[in-house]
Amino acid sequence: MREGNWRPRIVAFFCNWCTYTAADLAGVSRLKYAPNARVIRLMCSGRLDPQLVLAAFARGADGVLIGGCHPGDCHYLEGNYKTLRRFRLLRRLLRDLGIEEERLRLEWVSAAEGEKIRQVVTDMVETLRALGPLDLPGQFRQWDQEVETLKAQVVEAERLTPQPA
Amino acid sequence: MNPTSKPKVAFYWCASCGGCEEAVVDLAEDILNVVEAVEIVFWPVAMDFKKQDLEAMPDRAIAAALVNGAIRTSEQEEMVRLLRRKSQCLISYGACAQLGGIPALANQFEREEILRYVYQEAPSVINNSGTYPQPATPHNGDTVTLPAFRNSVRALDQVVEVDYYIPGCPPTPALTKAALDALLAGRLPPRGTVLAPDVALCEQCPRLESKPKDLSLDAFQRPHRTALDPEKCLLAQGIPCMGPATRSGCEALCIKGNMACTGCFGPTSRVLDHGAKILSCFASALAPKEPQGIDQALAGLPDPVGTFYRYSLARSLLRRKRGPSQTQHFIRGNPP
Amino acid sequence: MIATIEPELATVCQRDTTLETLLQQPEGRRILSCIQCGICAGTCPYGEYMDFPPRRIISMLRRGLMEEVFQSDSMLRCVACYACMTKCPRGIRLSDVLLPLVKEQTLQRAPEMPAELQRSLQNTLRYGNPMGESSRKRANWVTTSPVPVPILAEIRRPVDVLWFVECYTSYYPRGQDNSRAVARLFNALGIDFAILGNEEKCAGDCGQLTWESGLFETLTDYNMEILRKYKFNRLVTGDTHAYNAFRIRYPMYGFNYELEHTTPFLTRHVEQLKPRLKKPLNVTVTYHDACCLGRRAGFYEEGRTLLRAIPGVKLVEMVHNRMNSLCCGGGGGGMWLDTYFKQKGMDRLSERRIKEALATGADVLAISCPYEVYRFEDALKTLPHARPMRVRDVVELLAESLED
Amino acid sequence: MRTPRPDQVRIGFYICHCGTNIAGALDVGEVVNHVAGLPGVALARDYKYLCSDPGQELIQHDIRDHGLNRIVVAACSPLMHERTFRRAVEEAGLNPFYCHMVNIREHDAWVHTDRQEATAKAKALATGAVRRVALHKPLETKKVPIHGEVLVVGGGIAGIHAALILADAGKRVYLVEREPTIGGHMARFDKTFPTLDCAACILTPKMSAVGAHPNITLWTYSEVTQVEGYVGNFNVTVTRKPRYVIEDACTGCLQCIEACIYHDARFPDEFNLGLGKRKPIHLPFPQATPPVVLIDPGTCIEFKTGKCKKTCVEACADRRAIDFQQREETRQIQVGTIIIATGFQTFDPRRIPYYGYGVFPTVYTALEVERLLNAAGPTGGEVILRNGKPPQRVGIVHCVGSRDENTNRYCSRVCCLYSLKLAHLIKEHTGAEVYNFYIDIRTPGKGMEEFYNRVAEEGMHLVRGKVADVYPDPADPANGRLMLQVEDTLMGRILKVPVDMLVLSVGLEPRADTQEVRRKFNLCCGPEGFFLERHPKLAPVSSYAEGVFLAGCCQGPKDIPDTVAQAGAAAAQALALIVRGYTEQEPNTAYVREEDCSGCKSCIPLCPYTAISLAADKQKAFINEALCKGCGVCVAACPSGSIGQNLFEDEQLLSEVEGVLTYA
Repeated sequence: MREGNWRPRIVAFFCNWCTYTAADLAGVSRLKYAPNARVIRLMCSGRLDPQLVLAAFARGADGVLIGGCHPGDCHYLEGNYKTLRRFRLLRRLLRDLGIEEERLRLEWVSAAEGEKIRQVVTDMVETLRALGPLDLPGQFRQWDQEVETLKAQVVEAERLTPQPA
Repeated sequence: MNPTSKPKVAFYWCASCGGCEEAVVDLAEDILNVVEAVEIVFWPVAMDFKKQDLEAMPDRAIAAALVNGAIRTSEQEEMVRLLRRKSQCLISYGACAQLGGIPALANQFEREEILRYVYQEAPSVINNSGTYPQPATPHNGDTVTLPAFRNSVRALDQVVEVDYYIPGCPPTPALTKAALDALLAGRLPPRGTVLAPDVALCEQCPRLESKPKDLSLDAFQRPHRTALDPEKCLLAQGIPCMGPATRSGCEALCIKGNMACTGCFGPTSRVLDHGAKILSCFASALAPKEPQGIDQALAGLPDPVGTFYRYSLARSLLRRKRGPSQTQHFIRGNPP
Repeated sequence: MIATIEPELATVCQRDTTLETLLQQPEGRRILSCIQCGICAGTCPYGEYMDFPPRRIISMLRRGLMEEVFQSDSMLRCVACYACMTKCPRGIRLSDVLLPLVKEQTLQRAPEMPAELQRSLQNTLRYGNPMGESSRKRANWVTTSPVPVPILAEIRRPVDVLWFVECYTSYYPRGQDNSRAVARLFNALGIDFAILGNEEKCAGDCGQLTWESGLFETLTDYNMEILRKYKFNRLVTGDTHAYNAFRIRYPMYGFNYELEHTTPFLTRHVEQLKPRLKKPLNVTVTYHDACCLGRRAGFYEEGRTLLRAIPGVKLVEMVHNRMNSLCCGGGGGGMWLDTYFKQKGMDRLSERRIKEALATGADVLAISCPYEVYRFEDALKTLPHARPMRVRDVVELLAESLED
Repeated sequence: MRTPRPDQVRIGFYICHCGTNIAGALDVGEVVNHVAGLPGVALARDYKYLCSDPGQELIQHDIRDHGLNRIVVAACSPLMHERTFRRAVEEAGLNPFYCHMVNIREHDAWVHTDRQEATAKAKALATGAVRRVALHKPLETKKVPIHGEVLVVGGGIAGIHAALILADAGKRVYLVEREPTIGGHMARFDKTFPTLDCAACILTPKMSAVGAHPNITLWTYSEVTQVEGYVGNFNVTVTRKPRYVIEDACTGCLQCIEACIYHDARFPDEFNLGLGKRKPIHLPFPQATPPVVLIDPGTCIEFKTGKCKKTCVEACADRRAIDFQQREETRQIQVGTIIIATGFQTFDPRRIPYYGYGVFPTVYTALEVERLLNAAGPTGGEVILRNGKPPQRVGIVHCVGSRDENTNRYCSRVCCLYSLKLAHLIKEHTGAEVYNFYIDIRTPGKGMEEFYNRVAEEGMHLVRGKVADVYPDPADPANGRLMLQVEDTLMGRILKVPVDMLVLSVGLEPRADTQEVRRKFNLCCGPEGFFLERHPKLAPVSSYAEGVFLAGCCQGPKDIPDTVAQAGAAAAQALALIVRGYTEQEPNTAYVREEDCSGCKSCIPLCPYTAISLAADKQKAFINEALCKGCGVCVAACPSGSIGQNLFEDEQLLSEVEGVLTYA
């Protein structure tokens, strides 16, 4: 992160057949959009293990974008429905853990919808800007500070106390 | 106490219900064998030891320290650090030490909320003077201190390094004995191992046969509102059973009691986040395809965090509820 | 009514084609294929001053709205530089066919013709030259020639080359310089040549282009009759407009002689000439491509070849050269419309061209069309310039270098 | 093949300038410097064109000279060049799956304007890839055998041409056509531009060739109802609609039509777009292939009342071809590849009400005019208006339903030329004054500009301007004369042009059921709704479904020469697959770690390909590699983390997530 100039970080999990291809199309069409999304290619959005979503947040993502084929269009028949179901539950779970639902977004983007990539990414960046940084790594450090302070004191005390024979 | 040649063992109890201590006792006759084989040098719940006794020991003097309970206070931190220093092998005993356990569900709430509730708002409390526990209170010209109540509940290994884990709420006597036997025999697996089978519970489940191969759920059921078939896979009855995502080794005791697995053994070694995994499994098995139907089916899971992270919230990837920032004040609380 | 067209294009259009019948002709079909790209208007030196540049004329023609075009004096601004025709992607013979027909109709409807132009056309009809000089003095310049210039009526024998001198080179003093030079060069090369002398009349090119069809017919008939009186192998002229008339239109009136302009003619003899060009001129020269010789007839390199043959000549190019050359503004009647153009607030094309010539830093502006001497020398008088510049016909420079 | 331990990972990182495509948008050197400092990276380089031979050789030399065992290439989309680099890596002796690509062109350089941001993004993506590739495993590509049969869907000129090429190559072809005859749109055309040869003259020989070809199974009046399987092994269900005439028994003698109880043809004739009439039993047009009549149960008396004298059956006599009991039938076939040639539909000009189609009887679509011009058409080739008179003035409006944000944004490509063709033909047939109203005249293609020239020179009125209003001519309302109001934009004048006939040059559109077909065959559609090709330049006939190729106007508007060329290309691609005999599949299959599996069966119902079963003896899940398509749904859902997926392992993805987040 560049100092004093926070930019939302998005990890985007795109399915190979529709959304990833749409992002390629956006490129080929030279559409311009916000540079905040880091795309990770999956064969199907159905491969997206919720653990990866949580890991992305835990490792510093401000938002996670999932892109899959439109309902009925899944290259693997129904993978996107599985994604949708997990997504619905995961959003609730995140909400209950104090993470704004908007930080996790699921979009159906077909291979032809390069323009939609532009819209979705740009819109999501705006949403995240309004929400502000999630910065879980920072939050973890802050939470652990109470432990770290004590740890330092213990270490210091042990240094001063000669070890029993 | 005269030093002996027997390996020295310590037990300690942090934020827990006491069930783990009970489990040790539950070893029944086997406890005698253990006592025979080891020298118990520290066990505050059962025997009279003081912190100074521990401090007086040379570092790594204890062969194995079994710690149960999660870490919530500065005192617990201090004690486990001390134990860590004095022990060759630190064993996390039970779900709370391993995963945060039930106490870690408190991580869904801000410390302040908890204190306010416990000392003021709970229906049974009358506290007109608004007295709250303070880390340090002047008393008769002296200062009386209390351990600091931490912002988060932590698993043991989030505070000190842990060598082995014995899972369970509580661990079964069989697992405990097997672990202690291995310890005494020096037959220990690589450090960091959970001393239970690394396979999900279904493998041991007596109802596995009854689970259909084409499970598709229209809804989740609340167990207390459902007449449960004592023979049939609970998940197949719409009961959120954590068995498929939970490490086995418990002998499926809950299932045998017609009760769904709640996940106390934690996930397998391949899983980073217990809750996320079972969430994925459950959600994938739903039948509806459109948001409304999906939400309806999921209405039977009113508390996803409490269900999926009943024992493992402290060890989850997100660790706790992200709350408002006024917690800052408490985090800076002085240690005793 | 229209005259003719290049022999190879004779089928494109009939002699008696009018605007009414044009679209039924092969050339009319080309006009229908116009894609309205506007390159004609874009390349026209006076395009920005025209209400109806060629593209719009075609558009109006196809919609049957030509009367509006005739009401405008737009077409008088055409200097027949052939730029539009040369660049037309559809190959429409604008300057040859369509524009003259429009000009004719425009002039017929014009409430009054610019006086200068009217006088020139009247002079040409009455005296056979636009200056209104006596036709009996046409061959007077011959007496000033350092070499003998035979006149056909006098020598009464067939010659190889009939040299068609034309008006400007017969009457105007600077034009006579050109004629004397040609005579010297012919003499030096041992050409068997003769002129028509006082029998010659204007070939009529500009009259045709500004469209006085009666005048043009009169001149053509007259000149053809004279030519038929004599025997010669080829007709050579130093006047690009006469050359144009003979090349493009006279064939329709029975003209089938071999025809050459002096510049390519001399270029054909350049190797023979070279040893005689002894006197180094030590000048930098830039060459102006005359519209009728360059764009219209494709002789771009010949003038340059002759210049290179002269010792001490360094050749430099103007920004617009060869096919892209800028017109001097004298064609299509422009020679007699300077006052009119000025009234309309249009800049003079000769001045536009001279600026380019001056920018080359050349000492001499070489030309190959007799109109240009006057136009460019006048422009040099009105345009301030630090370095002196002379305007010389290529033949004058050749003669200058010729050993005595 | 070397399989180094993770601690021996030596990663080579390569970033491609792609000329200025990438290097112009981000700081390539900065990315190299950043990646060079990452753990495991032995070498980091940039190069002008990595996909070039020298670029690939550079990587190959480095693998040998520097002992590299992992390669990361930051360049274009992996969908473009992943195979190129994997092959290069393999040639250098490394397992190809030790190579990973980072997409910094389509996903970065081309879509961002801030150089610093684009550079930062490239660093992040590269870091993800470097982290990920360290955990890659050697894998082998899976080879799957291919069935030699081909299914061609659609019997227009594209399908016909593709089918004939494949059949001539000795392959069995199933040609399925929805209509009772093949021929498609082309069969309705009168003449074809730019050569003006008669459409039937060039089409019907090909149609008969299809009908007679021993290698072609022609199923008309049929539809593909289900497609299962994948490249090389498609299981296709074809439904054959009843035509109430037994195809094998009918000789095409047409005596039944003659004998029909209806003395006169009185029902709108589909083939002539309702401009002509037919009987309940009919042949769509004389050269219909197969030459088999059919009965329209909607108009046949026997079907409506059951009390017809069945004179048709009498006429058919002992050929006994007529069968009122015929039912819909289904056929199952197995094919290796599929060619989609489902064509287009013409724009319905009712959607632009101000042109008065369907309101004023003198307004026609271009396709209707084709039928009027055709000697075999309803008027015997006379251009006669519905009022029985030939037109003296005709207006042709170009771009109806094309280049218009209100209807279709794209250019339909063929309308300029067919409008010019119709102008020529109408003038030829009637001597009428013909006005073409155009936005731009677009005539690309061989001989097309010359054709435009020719028609222009014939004296067609070409008016640049789009007709804005059509209303009855106030001067002559009785005769159906229409007034067209248009700005001649080249002159800046409003023209009012009276015409007797208005022809609407309707654009080409995706067929109404495109979405249904797309789902059936797992295709993608472009923004305009036509089937999307894999790459507009490099894979113009490949679809996004492996083994399914596109031919003709279902992929986008095109003229007959291009359609035929594309059909040939699709046939060649299909043939290339069949001749090779197998396809290579990405080794991205999922697998169960047996010792970890609890046999919970959660994964089994999730697999769309029934690739997962429970090994009865062990009570463990088992994934049939041949059936697995590599979607990874089961991997994500396995509650105990016991299913892995090649190329998409949990730890690889997790490392990638961490990697892309380490740099912002």
